[in-house]
Amino acid sequence: MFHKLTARLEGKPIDATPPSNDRGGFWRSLDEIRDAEVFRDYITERFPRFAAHLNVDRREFLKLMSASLALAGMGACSREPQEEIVPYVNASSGRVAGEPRFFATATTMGGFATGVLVESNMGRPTKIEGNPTHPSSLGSTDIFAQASVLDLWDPDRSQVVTRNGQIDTWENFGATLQRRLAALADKQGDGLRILTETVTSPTLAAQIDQLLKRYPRARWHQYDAINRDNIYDGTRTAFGETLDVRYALDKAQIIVSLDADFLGAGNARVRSARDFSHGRGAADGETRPNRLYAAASSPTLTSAMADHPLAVRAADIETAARNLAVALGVPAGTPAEISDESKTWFAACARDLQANRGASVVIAGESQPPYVHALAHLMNHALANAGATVTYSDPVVAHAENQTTSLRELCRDMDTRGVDTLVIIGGNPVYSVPSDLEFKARLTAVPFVARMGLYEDETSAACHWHLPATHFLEAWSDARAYDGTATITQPLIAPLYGGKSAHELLAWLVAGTLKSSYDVVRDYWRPRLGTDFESAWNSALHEGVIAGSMFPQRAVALKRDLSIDNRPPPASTDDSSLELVYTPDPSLWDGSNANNAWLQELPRPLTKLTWDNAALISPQLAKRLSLENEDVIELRLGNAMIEAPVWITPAHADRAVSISLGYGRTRAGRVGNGRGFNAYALRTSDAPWFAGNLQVRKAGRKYALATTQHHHAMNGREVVRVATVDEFERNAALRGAQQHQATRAASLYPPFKSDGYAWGMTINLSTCIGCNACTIACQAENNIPVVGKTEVARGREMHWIRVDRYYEGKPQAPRTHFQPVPCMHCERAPCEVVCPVEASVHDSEGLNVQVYNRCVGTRFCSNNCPYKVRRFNFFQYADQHTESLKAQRNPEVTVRMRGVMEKCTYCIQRIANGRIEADKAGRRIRDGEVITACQAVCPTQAITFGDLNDPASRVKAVKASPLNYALLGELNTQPRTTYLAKVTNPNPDVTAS
Amino acid sequence: MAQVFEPRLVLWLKLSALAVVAFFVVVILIWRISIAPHPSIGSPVEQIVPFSHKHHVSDVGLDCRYCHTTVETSAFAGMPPTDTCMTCHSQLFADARMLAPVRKSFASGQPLRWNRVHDLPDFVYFNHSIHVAKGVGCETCHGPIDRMPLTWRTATLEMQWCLDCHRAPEKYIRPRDQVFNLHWRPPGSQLILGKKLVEEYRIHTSSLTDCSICHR
Amino acid sequence: MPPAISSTVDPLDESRLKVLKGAYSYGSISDKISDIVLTRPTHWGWIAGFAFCSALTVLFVAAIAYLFYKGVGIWGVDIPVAWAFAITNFVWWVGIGHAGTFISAFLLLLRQKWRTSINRFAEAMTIFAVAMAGLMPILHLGRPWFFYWLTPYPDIMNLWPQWRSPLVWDIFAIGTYIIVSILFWYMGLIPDLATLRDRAAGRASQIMYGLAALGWRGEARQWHRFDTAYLLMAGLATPLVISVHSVVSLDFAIGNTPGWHSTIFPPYFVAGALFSGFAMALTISIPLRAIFGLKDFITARHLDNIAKIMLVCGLLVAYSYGVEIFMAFYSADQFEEYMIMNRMIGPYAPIYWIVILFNVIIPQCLWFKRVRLSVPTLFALSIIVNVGMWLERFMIIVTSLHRDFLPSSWGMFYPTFWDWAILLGSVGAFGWLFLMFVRFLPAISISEMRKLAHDKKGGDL
Amino acid sequence: MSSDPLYGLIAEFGDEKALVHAAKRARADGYRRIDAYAPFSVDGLSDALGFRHDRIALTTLIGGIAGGAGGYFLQWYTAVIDYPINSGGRPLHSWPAFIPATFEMIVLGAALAAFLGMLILNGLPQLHHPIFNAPEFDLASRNRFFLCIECADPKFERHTTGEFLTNLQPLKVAEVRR
Repeated sequence: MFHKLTARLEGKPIDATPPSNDRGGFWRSLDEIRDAEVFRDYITERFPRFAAHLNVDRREFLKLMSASLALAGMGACSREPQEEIVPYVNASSGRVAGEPRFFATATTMGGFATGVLVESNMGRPTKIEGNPTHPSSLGSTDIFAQASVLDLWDPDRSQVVTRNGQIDTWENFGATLQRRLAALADKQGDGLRILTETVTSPTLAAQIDQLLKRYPRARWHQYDAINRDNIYDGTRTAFGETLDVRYALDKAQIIVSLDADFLGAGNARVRSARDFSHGRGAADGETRPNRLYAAASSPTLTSAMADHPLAVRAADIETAARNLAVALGVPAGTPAEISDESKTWFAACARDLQANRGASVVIAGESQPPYVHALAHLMNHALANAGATVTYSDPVVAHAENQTTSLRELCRDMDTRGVDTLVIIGGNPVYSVPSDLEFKARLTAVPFVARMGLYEDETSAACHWHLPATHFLEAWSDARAYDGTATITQPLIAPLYGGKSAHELLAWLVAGTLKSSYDVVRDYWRPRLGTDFESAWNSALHEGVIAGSMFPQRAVALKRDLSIDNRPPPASTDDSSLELVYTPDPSLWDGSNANNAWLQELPRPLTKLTWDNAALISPQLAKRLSLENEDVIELRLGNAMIEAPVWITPAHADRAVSISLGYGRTRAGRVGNGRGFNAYALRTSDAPWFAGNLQVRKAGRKYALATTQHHHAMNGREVVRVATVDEFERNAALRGAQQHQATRAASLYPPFKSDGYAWGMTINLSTCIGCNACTIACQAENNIPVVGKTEVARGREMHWIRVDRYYEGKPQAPRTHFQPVPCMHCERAPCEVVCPVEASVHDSEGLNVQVYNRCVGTRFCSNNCPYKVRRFNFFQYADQHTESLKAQRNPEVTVRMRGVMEKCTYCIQRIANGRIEADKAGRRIRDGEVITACQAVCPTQAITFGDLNDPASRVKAVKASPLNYALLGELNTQPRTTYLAKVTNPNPDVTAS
Repeated sequence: MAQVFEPRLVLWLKLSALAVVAFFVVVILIWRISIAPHPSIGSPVEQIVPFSHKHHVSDVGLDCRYCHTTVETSAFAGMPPTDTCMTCHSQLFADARMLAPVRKSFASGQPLRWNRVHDLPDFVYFNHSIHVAKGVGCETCHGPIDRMPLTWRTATLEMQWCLDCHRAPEKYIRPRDQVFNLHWRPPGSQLILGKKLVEEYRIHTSSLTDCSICHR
Repeated sequence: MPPAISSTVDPLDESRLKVLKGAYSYGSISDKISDIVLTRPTHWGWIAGFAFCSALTVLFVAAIAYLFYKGVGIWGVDIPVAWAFAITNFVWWVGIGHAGTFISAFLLLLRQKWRTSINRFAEAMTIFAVAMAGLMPILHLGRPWFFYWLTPYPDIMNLWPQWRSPLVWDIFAIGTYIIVSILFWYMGLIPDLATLRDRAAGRASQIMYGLAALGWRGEARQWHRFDTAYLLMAGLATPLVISVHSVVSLDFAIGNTPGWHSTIFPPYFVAGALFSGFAMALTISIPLRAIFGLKDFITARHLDNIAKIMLVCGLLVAYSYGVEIFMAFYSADQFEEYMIMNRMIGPYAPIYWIVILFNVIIPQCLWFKRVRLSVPTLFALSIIVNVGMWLERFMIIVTSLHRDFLPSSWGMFYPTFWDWAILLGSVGAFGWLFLMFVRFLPAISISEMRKLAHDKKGGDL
Repeated sequence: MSSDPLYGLIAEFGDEKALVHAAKRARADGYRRIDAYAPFSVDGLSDALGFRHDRIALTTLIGGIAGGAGGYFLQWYTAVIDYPINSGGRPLHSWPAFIPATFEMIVLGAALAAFLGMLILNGLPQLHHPIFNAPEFDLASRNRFFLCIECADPKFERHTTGEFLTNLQPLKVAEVRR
């Protein structure tokens, strides 16, 4: 495989690296770049079907109401046009035609890597899976990784070099840069500044170091709008050195989160979710689940999973932390008073922590000030958790300095004319830098600003040069995971739009010569991979990780002169004033995903909003200010003001308004432009995460928001079954019995015998964290179209697996439940009986199949589906015009036409391939051989899928659990998809009081 | 009172009625023919190079798999890359006019573009490898390919055509080692042999007519 | 000559309650009815109505064209409310159709003389209503051009309809219903067409009517076979009409949606069908008798009888409403209970209460003879019931669907312009067809009226 | 048609009683090829002509049976034999679900049989008929009643038959030419 792989990657035209003898190769002529010869050949060779329309088509991406004539849909009886077959020219690529292949690489967010395996269909990257050998993936991924493949094919990506907005060429840029570098060389690079995002790439860091060596007076700044400043400052406060902190959640029995969303955000999201769910486990109901206390201002995935959520203002978390610390005997001065409710919470929390020394953990959130982090470290030391559940290592980020400070300095120097050449690589500072730094205005003062980016965005507009960057699937690079483990990220396709990678640009800056990123990365690792470089390199590519590159644990000691108890308690913000909290957007993050339609349309885990952000407030506050959903309010902070619609959010801290970053983009692309409201306009560098004294005024307008769930209570229906551990242990048997008679109820009809396979699925509600990864993985796997805001607002979203979110209890402090709902594949499927044309029928393996080409669209099946999992193509939703988007699609799945019903198929294409392979080998499909997309992606492995006729299958074992129950089983639909009741582990003391 | 309908008028009416009926019959026939899924059965498909299976299989004696390399492993039988052609044609007929496109492709790296002979709708998923593995001969679907100077289709590829075999595979399947033999004839009764092979190759006839076997 | 039509008379004057007023000879009856078609100049009322209906028909056609071009997405339908206006219209129109068959077939079996003068146009009403109904399920398909896949025919896919689906039953029920209705209607027309043939002045119309009359001679044996066949057809049409709306009701009762899954639906729907059907019969006959001066043929007696039947059907419908509520709570099924409560106080509550007002409360005034004999009141009432019954179907379909089992997937339905266009358009098309009918075919059965006159000579009616 | 230009003699009456009376007389007198024409179905007229059994009912019965049997067979064959498909776990032969369509097919078959039976047995359509040559016959569909004795009748004799008809006091007697 290795030599095939490398051969494939070196042989033109897939090769992302021009041959080094080709001198002029780097600065290709404009024309070459424009109609990307390489790409054209490549496409023509690999997927002829769309070779015909290569002038990449700019028709509107979300143009859903296709203008195709109604009768154009007559697939069944209109004659197919003459189609072509186009073979390879040479077979050296070693690819088996028609068979997908997987390549290991890594996606990065905030600089940190998540290892992935990318599925390539005839050379087209179409789907991303987790890499089991990668520490921060363990085979799972998150929504961002899943969606990143869509960015690759985004027709809005920048495709040409521009100078002051005019199309220009790489040569001209090269020449210009030459001149400047010459000038810079004389003054040792004084005035040369590099601004990048957070960098963990060893190669890139090394390149920049070389640059700084060559130009000693140049400077390198890193900035991410959502960064780890507080974490690093926290360790500096506590230990006097910059450290990365790792949490072994699987070893922790008691987990306390101080506004930390380790499940939904942070540099180890996926891994933390996996570890947390291990502690949650409880598929059997034997092992006692861990207990999670989570204090949060704006509800997060983590606080939603908490046995004891506590909604407090971000500013009050410090007080809370102090109280907790004091209760644990950590000298934290005399904390301010807190509410009685909080008191009991902290008392119980402290008792639990004390009782679980060494098996508990206190985690402070990235948005909390260093002081809170320091407190957390102290508590973890006091509880002997340090070294057990909490470990430390050198910072994974290269030059982990305070990014905000660094940025301030850059701005200061801009004012003092200290900057004359600024190279911005990635990021989007003009959009995302705190408003008080007025980055855009300052930028104009800089004589020469070159910017390399994936999109021609707000920043590009303010720069002299824009250089198209490569997508991570287009170029060689490397990156480190949260624990320092390094991955070589290899390209799967030549740059679609003639982009260059940061490595190539820096190679040029350093040496002034062409060097392909492939060579750059190899040259960096050659001395570092031991004697037998090639095999080490190949195994690194194959495994997706570089063996032994993980950062070792560091023994750390608290600063001796550490004095936190004499720190004055924070000025107790008076109760009348409101607090504004900035949160990363669950889908758009810092805004870099704004043009990704999958993420835009993905319902936010808690609000279930799509296509917009909103000002989230608690029900109590809404009542006091007499606000309703969709009321537009003015948020005024100092003299900055933005407007945003209100969305009432249970479990939100009272007297606080939270709004997510990442919206209000103006140059994101056709998908992201002008959506939502830009919270950066209020954000300031000294209060990057929350600010007091927010003024709110009703604007007297309404702004329509598109949500996918209008009702949040279960109306006393047994939809999500929940029990505390104790309750469960009391009547486990009973529950088991109940549900068995529910699913196996008597029926008038003789059962259909299925001696072959009998596919079934279970979903564990105890471990489902509601992250939506399944939804978007399914979207990527099954060519599910995006319908746009108006259609979502009309209740026409297309997701095959949705995650229902229910609230239970008091609106201000409710319990939150998530329930993923795919097709139940009922054995007595109500949808099938009413279909007049046999489009919805059962197959002999118990699948409820939907035959698109037979469907006439009566929609009777949807009416008759109690679970409402069926989705209808009210219009021609699947984009028939944008060629690059066609290239993204999964060739194994039919692209649905207008007027047909569709729904979850249990990834029947994967089953079919598994069946065929097994049949050819003359054996049965092995358990775990067929993995559905949702199952594969799930960070907590809440989904189990397999053959119920296989006595040894995992799914059969799980279904034997007393927790197993059928949703709406009383309807005797006999679903193949069942749920494991949710088991929570609240502290009896708290629940009692 | 005068007759409203004189005999002549009646006759005329009857004739015109006939004419109307005839007209509609003709129109419907024309319509059916025009939308018939595959009017091109039996008529060779125009190709950039007049490739003759007859020559390469019957005369030269190439095995199907020499060019269609992935037929046993993949859904797609595989089309020979240009260099497969050139292995011979760099020597044989090295400068025949009709091979010009092949040489051009080899030189320029531009692939040859063949017109599809067998084209299934996009919502049908056919897998060569499993059919080969279960003893469906090339000839069974592709006809006497070794006697085709230019290639044409011999099967309608309509759903009922697929079902014909999926409902009763014993009518068609042959021993695995005879799959690529274009002249194989059952030694005795096909049905008896077929039934035996269905057993032997574990062909689950019960599930062969599931919609999900071909549609996804 | 017929006597002058006097409208100002004491409503309780018994003479107005005759089935056939005034002294008519076979000749005068024949002339009076056939002249409407053959010689009488077009009435301004007809022209006005025709212009109006034509406009609506154009809208209908436009709406359908746009629908085929864009897709059903132009309507307000969504998930969970995947059915709305189209199916509501369907059920409504089928229901309206029922009165015609009921009058012409069932009353014939009961030897009800008063049916004679209204059965012809009632049958026409049936045919046109069912035609509108038949269109709706096709329009509401996602891929309407494949509607024929619901019918059994040998195709290259070797596939057949899925016989357990009520929609397939619909195809057979509606198909049979429209065919039988047309046959029944046409059969009755044959002798009248002969009359028109023989009385037509122009050659063209002679030939047209002559062709349609199939050379009917009115020979005794022909009459004998005609009578037998007509009676048998009536015998067949009566159970048919019951079955049709029962099948329509099964479209819902077979489903498991709370509010649909109910055994009372067949009789409930049939009653509702007759209710709206007779209402429509009134809506049509009242202007008809005024415009074409047929008050001697369609007398207060007819209106009175129709009103009485409406009253009975209305009571049956009211009973069904009651049973629905009772069963919901008696079943102790939380979904059923919620469904009823949701209808009464949920987002669509106003519709529920309008339905109760229009279909249950207001029709109670039909107990009073004075109301039954006041033509304007009857007309207004018929309109109210028509609207009420349309809303009832909307209520059953939409308020059941929009909140079914899982609260997470509850939703709302809001009609769009195109929903309304299809509804009003179908009303226009229906009116258009009906106006064409009264213009070119005898709206009252001439031969049966002659028979009526003959019977009248025997004894008073 | 025979060479005889004469089809028969026709007598016109003013009301149905006279016609029925005349028909009885004619039949009593031994005439067999008699046709009586009326603008509506006159009770007893066909009896008077000795016509009792039309076979419409039988036809209808057969049509109904054929429709029903055919309908059920079609459903059973397609669902159980031709392409058995598991739909919602219901048995392939779901007879209760087959009943509605079967019933509709019964009605359809019967109705078609009744209608077509009526037409065919009545010899319709028959656009041209000698009787239409009779003077004032257009009134047969309005308010006049006709009795026609065809010359095909064995007992027909131009003179006596004419007298016989005149004796029935018709409004008038006339010849019907072919």
